Amino acid sequence: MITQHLPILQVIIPLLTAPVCLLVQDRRFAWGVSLAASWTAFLIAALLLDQTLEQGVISYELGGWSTPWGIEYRVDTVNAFVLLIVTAISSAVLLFAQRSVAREILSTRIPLFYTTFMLCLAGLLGIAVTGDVFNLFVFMEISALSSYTLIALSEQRRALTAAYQYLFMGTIGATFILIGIGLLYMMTGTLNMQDLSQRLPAVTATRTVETAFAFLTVGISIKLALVPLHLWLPNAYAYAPSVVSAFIAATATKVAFYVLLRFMFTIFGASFAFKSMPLSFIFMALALAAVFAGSTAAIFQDNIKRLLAYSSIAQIGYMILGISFASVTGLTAAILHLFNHALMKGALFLSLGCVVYRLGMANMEQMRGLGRLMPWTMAAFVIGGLSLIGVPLTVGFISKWYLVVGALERGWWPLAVAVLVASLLSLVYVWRIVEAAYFQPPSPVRAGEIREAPRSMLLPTWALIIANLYFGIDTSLTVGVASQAARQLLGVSE
Amino acid sequence: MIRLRNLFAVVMLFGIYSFLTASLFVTLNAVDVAFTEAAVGAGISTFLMLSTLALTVRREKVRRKRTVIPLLVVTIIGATLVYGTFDMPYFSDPSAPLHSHVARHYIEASADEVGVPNLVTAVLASYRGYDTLGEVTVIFTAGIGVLVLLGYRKRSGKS
Amino acid sequence: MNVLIGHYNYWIVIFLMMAGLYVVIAQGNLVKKIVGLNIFQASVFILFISMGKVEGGTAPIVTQGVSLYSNPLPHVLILTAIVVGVATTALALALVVRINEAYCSVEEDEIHQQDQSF
Amino acid sequence: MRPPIQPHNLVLRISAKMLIPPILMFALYVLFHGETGPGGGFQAGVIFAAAIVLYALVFGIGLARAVATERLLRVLASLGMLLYVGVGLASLFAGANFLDYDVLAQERLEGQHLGIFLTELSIGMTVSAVMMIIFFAFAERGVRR
Repeated sequence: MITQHLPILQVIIPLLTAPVCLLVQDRRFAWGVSLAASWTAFLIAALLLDQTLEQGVISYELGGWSTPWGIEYRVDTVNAFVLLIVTAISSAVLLFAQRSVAREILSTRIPLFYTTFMLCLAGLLGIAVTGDVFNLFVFMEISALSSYTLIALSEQRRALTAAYQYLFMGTIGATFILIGIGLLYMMTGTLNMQDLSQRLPAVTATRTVETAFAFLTVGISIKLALVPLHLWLPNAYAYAPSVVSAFIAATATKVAFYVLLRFMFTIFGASFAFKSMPLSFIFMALALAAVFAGSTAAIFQDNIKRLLAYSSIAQIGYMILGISFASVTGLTAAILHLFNHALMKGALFLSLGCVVYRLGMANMEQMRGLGRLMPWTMAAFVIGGLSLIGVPLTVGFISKWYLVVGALERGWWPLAVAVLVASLLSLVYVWRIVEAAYFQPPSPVRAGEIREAPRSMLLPTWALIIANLYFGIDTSLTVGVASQAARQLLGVSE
Repeated sequence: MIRLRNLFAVVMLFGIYSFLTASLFVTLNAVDVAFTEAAVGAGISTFLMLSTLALTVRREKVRRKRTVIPLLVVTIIGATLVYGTFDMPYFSDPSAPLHSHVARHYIEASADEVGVPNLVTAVLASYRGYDTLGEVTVIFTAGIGVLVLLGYRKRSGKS
Repeated sequence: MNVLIGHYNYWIVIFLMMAGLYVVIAQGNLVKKIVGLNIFQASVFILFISMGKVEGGTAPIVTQGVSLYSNPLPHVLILTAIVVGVATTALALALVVRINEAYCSVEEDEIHQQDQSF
Repeated sequence: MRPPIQPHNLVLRISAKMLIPPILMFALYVLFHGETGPGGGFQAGVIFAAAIVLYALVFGIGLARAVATERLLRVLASLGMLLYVGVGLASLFAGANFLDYDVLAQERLEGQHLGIFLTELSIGMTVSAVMMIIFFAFAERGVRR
């Protein structure tokens, strides 16, 4: 009986935790409850993925209203996969959070941190699971408002301006999405995604629908930090508390990417998006710009969190590149990279969190000699970095492999070359850190004081690193799910 | 408003704008929305902006600004939207598609299914009740956010 | 001519929307930007509400002897959107207060300068 | 924030005293009347908070804080959300989908009425509490400076 309610429980359990944390106002309790809720959500996501793989699409009618009248929750392979990665990251991050948060956030604010974190998680899950476009907007705003708050929780004053910049870009993006939703409603009279996809073909030739498509794409691109709308991202990631950077970097842009996939393929349909609109070309150009601009900017960063943030911009470029192929392989690569990049960035930001825990900040200067002082942390960072470059036996290799195959399938070999060249750029910025950590002596002042990070922080970091390696070797689960998801999105029968 | 340096006047003009919007909503038959817009736009938002001015500064500093690029961006976006209007159903046309599908069901069936005379309440609280839960959550989040940002100062100052 | 009469209200709304967006993009004062954002959003609300209007219809409250109502769905959506808007405004203003305390300024370029020199 | 108005300002004090009870009553009217006329939980919450804000402005924040304590407001805001989710979970336990009000009472329409009433109430609670939280946060920020 409970299994049929899984889609709603997925969102409600984290949502319920938020007011409970506020009521009790106890640090340890808030942490425990949040952790339990997050692990439960992870379990639910795994069950949902299993169900969708076996039975196909799950539909859940909220309030018992039949589909176009009420709000529907609709889970297929694509969003079940997204739910799984989001809950997995939040579970690892929360495990890490207890020690890290105590160091970086004022103790009186810690219960509020967990409240906000759970709201953010519920918002992201709500975006991923819903089948109604306006409901998507509402949950997008929940996750957005809570991310602004999470970033502003940091003690650095630049976090305030970063949150403010993010707030402005995010709100403009959300308003654009709202305009797009309004125009779609105007032409079809419905808000349900499934219903929209059936009613849209009758009116796709109209200029109003084209405008709606443009507004939705631009709005989501802001949330996704696609070049040239990425300006909010580096500061937001760099000045947020470490746990928040890890969580937001690994999930928020991924969910935004999912929203893009959903609108483009499920609602408008691939034929409209790529045949009536010159989207393939625009996306390819923007993706390449993102990959090269992001990687190049990353090379010149001194703040390591900022470096990783620019690298995230580049990675978003890879995902968009996958979409621009408009083929099953390309989409498989994009969805794979969504999952894999979440694993990499989660692990990398967590290991940086360990560094910040011991050293207070993470600039190039602090990294010197850390290879000997914090061997486990830096080993994790190096493996994560290798994965970012795309070395075989890591997840990064798998997604780049499919990307290259997708490009060659289309006969676009210069793109395949571009992907390889961009990997060299990421080698440069990862190497800079490795060099500082292993080949430079630590400054003698602190050599004695720095110890390895506590075990409760190393454990989740290494869990993600092991996932990076495991899914780099045994690809049956990820590739299987991703290719099935890609087929579902493109409407290709199996 | 763009040239105006006195921020107090800017905020008051915004309050008037909101109030006019609310009256416009009444003429468009959206009484519930008008009520809310009057309470929120002309009420809370304006009040909060005035409080912020009291806590920060009243006047904007004079400085040169680049205006060409923003103007260009805004013109392009506006032109796109105007382009989109040409295939829209005409204003207040009863046969437009948006009035015939889901909305018609609400008008025809809600008396039997929900039994509440105010259709807006019926849709808000029942048909789309889950959205409203989201709305409550958004407000709750904002409250937490303001608490995080502005609460706790005394204690943190001591520690 | 029909096009003009049928759509002029949307054009007015678009003009208002773009005026708000212009203030957000071009102005350097943080409070003014928030005002601009609110104008932008309020104008989007007008767009939604005006699409819900039905010629000869009344407010969507069921009464005896009336059969034509305005479309209630846009009203519901905008009620939610207004609440979302005020939540964002409150958070943005709280951020401005904190920024002013940290930087003693609410001008974007001054804050940027302080960050660079630091 | 400006300091509270001087205690000898008789006109303001008397008119505020006369105004606040009707405002509170009006908030309740708007809350319960949302089914038949314009209004509902959100508007009611805002009006209710406005009454308390008026009290705080005229009689001083300290006095208002004696009633609307930080703790109380937090509890109220959380309870509002919990009540809303609770209604949804109640229908879940009654064997229907989340937020399906039909099963909350014997009759279907009765259940709908009950569900709408409870959710409007929970919106009112959270909204009024959050509005007061925001007001006090801004106001006390000024006092402390």
